[in-house]
Amino acid sequence: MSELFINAAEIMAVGMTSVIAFLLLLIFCMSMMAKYLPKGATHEPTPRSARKQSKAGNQPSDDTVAAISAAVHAYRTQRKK
Amino acid sequence: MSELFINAAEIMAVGMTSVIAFLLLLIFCMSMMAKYLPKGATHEPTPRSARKQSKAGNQPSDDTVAAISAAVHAYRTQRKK
Amino acid sequence: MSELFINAAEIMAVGMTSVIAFLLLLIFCMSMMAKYLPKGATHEPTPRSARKQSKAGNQPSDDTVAAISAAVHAYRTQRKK
Amino acid sequence: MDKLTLLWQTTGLSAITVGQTAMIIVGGILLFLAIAKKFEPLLLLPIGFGAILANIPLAGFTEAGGVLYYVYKVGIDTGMFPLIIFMGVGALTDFGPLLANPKMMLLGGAAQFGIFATLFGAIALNFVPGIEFSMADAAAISIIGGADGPTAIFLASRLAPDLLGAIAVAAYSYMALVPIIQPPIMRLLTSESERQIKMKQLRPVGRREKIFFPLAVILLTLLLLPSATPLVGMFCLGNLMRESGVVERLTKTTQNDLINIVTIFLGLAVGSKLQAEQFLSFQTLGILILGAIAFAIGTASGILMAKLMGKFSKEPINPLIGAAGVSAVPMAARVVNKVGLDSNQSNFLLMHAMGPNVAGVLGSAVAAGILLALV
Amino acid sequence: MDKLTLLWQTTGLSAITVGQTAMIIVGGILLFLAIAKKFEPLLLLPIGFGAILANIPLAGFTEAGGVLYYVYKVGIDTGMFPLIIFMGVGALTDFGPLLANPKMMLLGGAAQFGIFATLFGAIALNFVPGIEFSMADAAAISIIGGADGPTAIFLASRLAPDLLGAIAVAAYSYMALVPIIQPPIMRLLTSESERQIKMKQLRPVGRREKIFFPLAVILLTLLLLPSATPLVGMFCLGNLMRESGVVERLTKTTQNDLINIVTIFLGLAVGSKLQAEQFLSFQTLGILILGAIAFAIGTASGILMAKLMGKFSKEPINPLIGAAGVSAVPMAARVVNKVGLDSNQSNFLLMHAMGPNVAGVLGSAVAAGILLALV
Amino acid sequence: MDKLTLLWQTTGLSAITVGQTAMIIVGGILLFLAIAKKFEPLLLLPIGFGAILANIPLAGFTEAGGVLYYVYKVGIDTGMFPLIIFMGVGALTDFGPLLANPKMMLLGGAAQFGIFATLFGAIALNFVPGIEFSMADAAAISIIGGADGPTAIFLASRLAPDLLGAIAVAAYSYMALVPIIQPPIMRLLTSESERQIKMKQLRPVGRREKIFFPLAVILLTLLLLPSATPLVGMFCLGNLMRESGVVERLTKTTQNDLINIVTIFLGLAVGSKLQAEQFLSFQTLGILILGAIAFAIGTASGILMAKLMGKFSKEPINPLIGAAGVSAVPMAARVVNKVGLDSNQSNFLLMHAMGPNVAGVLGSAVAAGILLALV
Ligand code: NA
Ligand code: NA
Ligand code: NA
Repeated sequence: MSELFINAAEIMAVGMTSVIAFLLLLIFCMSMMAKYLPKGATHEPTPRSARKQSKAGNQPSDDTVAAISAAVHAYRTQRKK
Repeated sequence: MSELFINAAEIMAVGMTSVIAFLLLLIFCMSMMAKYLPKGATHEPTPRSARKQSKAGNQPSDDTVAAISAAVHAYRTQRKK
Repeated sequence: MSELFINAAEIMAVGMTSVIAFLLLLIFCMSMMAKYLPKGATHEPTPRSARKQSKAGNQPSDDTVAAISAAVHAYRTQRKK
Repeated sequence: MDKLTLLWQTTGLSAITVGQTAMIIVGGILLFLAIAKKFEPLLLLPIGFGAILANIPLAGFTEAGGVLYYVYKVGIDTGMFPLIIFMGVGALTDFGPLLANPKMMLLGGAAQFGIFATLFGAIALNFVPGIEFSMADAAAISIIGGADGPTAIFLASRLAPDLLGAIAVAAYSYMALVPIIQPPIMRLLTSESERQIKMKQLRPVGRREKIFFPLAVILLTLLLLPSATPLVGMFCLGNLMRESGVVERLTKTTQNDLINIVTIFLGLAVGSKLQAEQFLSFQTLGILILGAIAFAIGTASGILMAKLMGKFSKEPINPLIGAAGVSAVPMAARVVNKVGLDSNQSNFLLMHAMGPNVAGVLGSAVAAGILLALV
Repeated sequence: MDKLTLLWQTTGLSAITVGQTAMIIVGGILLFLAIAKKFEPLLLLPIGFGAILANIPLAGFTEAGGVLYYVYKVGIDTGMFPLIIFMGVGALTDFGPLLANPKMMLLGGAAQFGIFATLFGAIALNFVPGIEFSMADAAAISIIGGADGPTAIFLASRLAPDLLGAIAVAAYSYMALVPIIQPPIMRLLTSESERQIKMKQLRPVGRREKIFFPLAVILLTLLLLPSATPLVGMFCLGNLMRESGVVERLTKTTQNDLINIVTIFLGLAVGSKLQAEQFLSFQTLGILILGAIAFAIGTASGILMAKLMGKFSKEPINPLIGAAGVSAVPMAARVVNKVGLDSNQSNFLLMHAMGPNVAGVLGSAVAAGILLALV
Repeated sequence: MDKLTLLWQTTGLSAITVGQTAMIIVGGILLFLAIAKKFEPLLLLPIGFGAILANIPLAGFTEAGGVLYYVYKVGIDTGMFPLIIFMGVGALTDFGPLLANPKMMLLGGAAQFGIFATLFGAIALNFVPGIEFSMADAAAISIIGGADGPTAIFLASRLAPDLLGAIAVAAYSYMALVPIIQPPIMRLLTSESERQIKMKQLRPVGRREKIFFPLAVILLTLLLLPSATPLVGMFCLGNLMRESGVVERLTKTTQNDLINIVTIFLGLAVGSKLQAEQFLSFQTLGILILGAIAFAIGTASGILMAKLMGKFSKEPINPLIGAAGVSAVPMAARVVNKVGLDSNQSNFLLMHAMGPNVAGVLGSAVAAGILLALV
């Protein structure tokens, strides 16, 4: 029982240290990457799907825009007559 | 053989009675629900997907509406000039 | 070893002949089909989905069109007042 | 020469049996019905194609290690495929019209008499020499009268796997034939004036009632008829996802891609049961005949119940809507609407028929549970 | 009379136990939380419904041959379902805010102290008579402090399958309760002026960094902590698919239909573990209490680490963002934002909190790997 | 100190072998090709990632109970994954251009000579000391010349599972390299004036022909070559669903989510076969060389057949389109179009090349069936 207790303390110590050590290493890698990776454009991947899901009302889809321009154009033409 | 026959008749009687009894109970539950459930708005769930699938032409989607208003607004503004 | 070798040559001969023979039969079937199948309209299946995926800007979807006409109509009505 | 003989022996031509040829033709007929006649194509196309694959000589589709073997083992032996489809059907079903008029539930119950009468009939057929149906066989066959594909497949996979192919084919075929089978029965049992009866418009149903309904159904079922809970439970889960409104992404997937994927493989697996030894028998003929009878009795008892209820009801009830109690959603309700319009151009019965129609789905799932418990 | 007795014995009413009744009520409560309170409905709705199904008497959902039995065997026993969900989460996660400020990773690490402290606490609880947690039990319970559903389910399925139901329910419930649990702790440990600290805007992050990040993570993990690679690996695969930009159709399916399908069945399988014998015990109470403690300690250690880092950092760090280190993406980050706004109407911490938030997901996957290696 | 040693022994660093390191680098190279070079990324990304996971020391991904173990067992051992993909490919294939000009089928046949010549070559290589291919190995390798991923994976899983990883990688790599491998061969075997030949516009093809085509293919296959029916059958099912027009929702799911889900796991399962012991061998080198030869011979024989057919045909035939007979849809057809445009700016061969291109898919499935029957 008290062995289990000591064991738990040990895991707590070793575990927490490992997590932090691991993440520190990862931070180091990330800093290296930020420094040495050739900078491409800060291009956003935004897959189409994601874009569609976002409810950003001001970003109507391509074919909506096409439809609109067609409609407005048609309407304008019609009014001219 | 004729035992099977009697058995079948029994299942027919018991089965049909059970179905009707079960459904009567369900009708009772439904009536109770209709009576005692606090009435919320008779709001239709219509998930977005369902709405999209239905060909109800008079229910354009939210971002179509947004696009339209933007287009019409833009057009109107432009004409004023 | 040299038996394996002969075996391989055999498979090569038989296999290639079979492929060609099979496809010749299929060509025969296709010619028969082209000749004797009653000609329906050369209707393209184009499932809805495929149509939607294609980025054909000039084919806005049905409810976009409906939305547009509604919007333009509404706008026109409003201007008349 | 020896080699050529060996080569010949690898061809299908050398090995195909008369039975396999016949079953491949049956598969072709199912494809024809699905494609040219649009008979329940979502199921009959994969079933027909599966029947062809299952009867290819030397290819071993249905033997251990074959594609159809795995699909059947994973999807039907376990019962998962019909249950997943049933969840999808639940997610697609709107119980609004039924909740607006709960009494319609009785029509969905009465129509199940087709099932139980046919069970009796199937056993009675045993007096005919050459036919020998066990009680389990008879129960599996009679469920065709429930006019519900996944229920029929689920019950057959439990009670009579050997008959599954014929039962599923009969069930889907008769469901597709609803517009042909039902109208004569409807006209026979109703008078012109009855068919013209207009019904009161349905009240709107609140969201809470719709959410509590699947919960009430599963609770009643688990208390009274636990053997029906696999079917009813999955159905209620689908319906609860739909009506709760909080898991829209799950509902959408259930209604679309999940049900589609499972439908393809369910069809193939059912087709794999269309093998000569099992299908080309007197039994299949018996199944087809009994299925038609089950359907007809179900339709009739629905109509008669509607007439009976009309006698005691304050509100007028058009007896035609009883025919929709067999389920076959939404085909049966559409047929009711059409027959109604034939008698009265301004009488739209569609929404009134949807109540008994969805009740029929529940009714046959409950009947299947009873059969599982009693047989 | 005899027949009626037999019939009665087929009903659920005759066979239901008090435990089953209680668990069906628990299932109902979970449904209530999911639907009415919108507590993580995507998981709690199927879990709640699964709990009801699993406790239906005579229906055998969780016995060999039952639906939930198969779903559990296929999805949880193998570990596949939580891993597929984790792949989907990876495909939905944007590491941009973390890459813009890598130090935030430490906050996602510090918050895992909740896990290890609770492990210790669970073992300490063994001094209380009547409670007896093995080290594996304690580890599985403590992972609730990781505030990550799939990680908790995966670890519990490896270390303590009997506790899986309670652990998963606790994990998802506390994740839903983040807006209630965290703010008091946040206010307790920070001063008004600390909460008003504005942070520097994040730099934009290049596409290359985003692609290399999942690769760097999997490489470090495989070199140092191979036991974490199932979770971390599937997560990185999802994230690499997302950021590579060359497999959009796979990414889209992973983010949507695949994750949705698996979520439904994962929920049902978890629900199948909510059985009376296992759930209605002193242990469950212990799990609920320890889970809450784990959560609170995680939140606190995240905040304290943020305060510590603020002391040594040139750039100002608002200690509130430390609370997001527990993960519970994106709820915890939103709570940070809200608490921040309460103190300063023009201080938007959302993006700054997203860094520790996604770091927390990685952090708890790493912690799970360590537990798997050491326990 | 003792504890630290134990801790060290749980790291990957302590256990990783040279072979695993090399294979992780191979996985990285595949990811590079997929992401930076866009080489068939839909497959090579999951394959590359799978290769990394499979070679993680101590993690047991490919051992009983590991994720990749299950995925391989369920998807490849059974043959299901490549067959489902093939169904999806069928649902995506339009046979219109082939039906408009059935003779093009011969080009898709001739290009399969690459397969059979390589089979012979692989056995001939056995004269080289150190290489020892069985007939099954040789057959599995030669199918690379078919330029069709699922066919190659299916055949390799039946005949030489140990070589599956290398074969799949070679197949997809060469398919991605079509724009580099084929043009020199095309230029070598054709004169400038031949490349400028304009072909007659294709006639439109009726819907009925398109529906009957998959049926005719499966009937011929089952009669003559039943061993090809798993591949050809699933392909025809997909194509029939597409062309029948009555099961659009199934077709859409097959073309999208179903094929996407399976692709991810197929890639991972293939990657799991990229293990040091099997991949880092002389054999892999042999596979890569033989694969390239198979590809080149296939291309050449397609072109030569086209030249031969041109001699006997009333209508002019541009010999370039023979190169598309290897399949690699639609890449090979696009390459034909490009090389054609280089010689004549107004000669668009794309649609003419699609005929041999889709014929090549059928041709290699048929060849695979023959190999299964004869080897
Ligand atoms: Na029914
Ligand atoms: Na966490
Ligand atoms: Na090919």
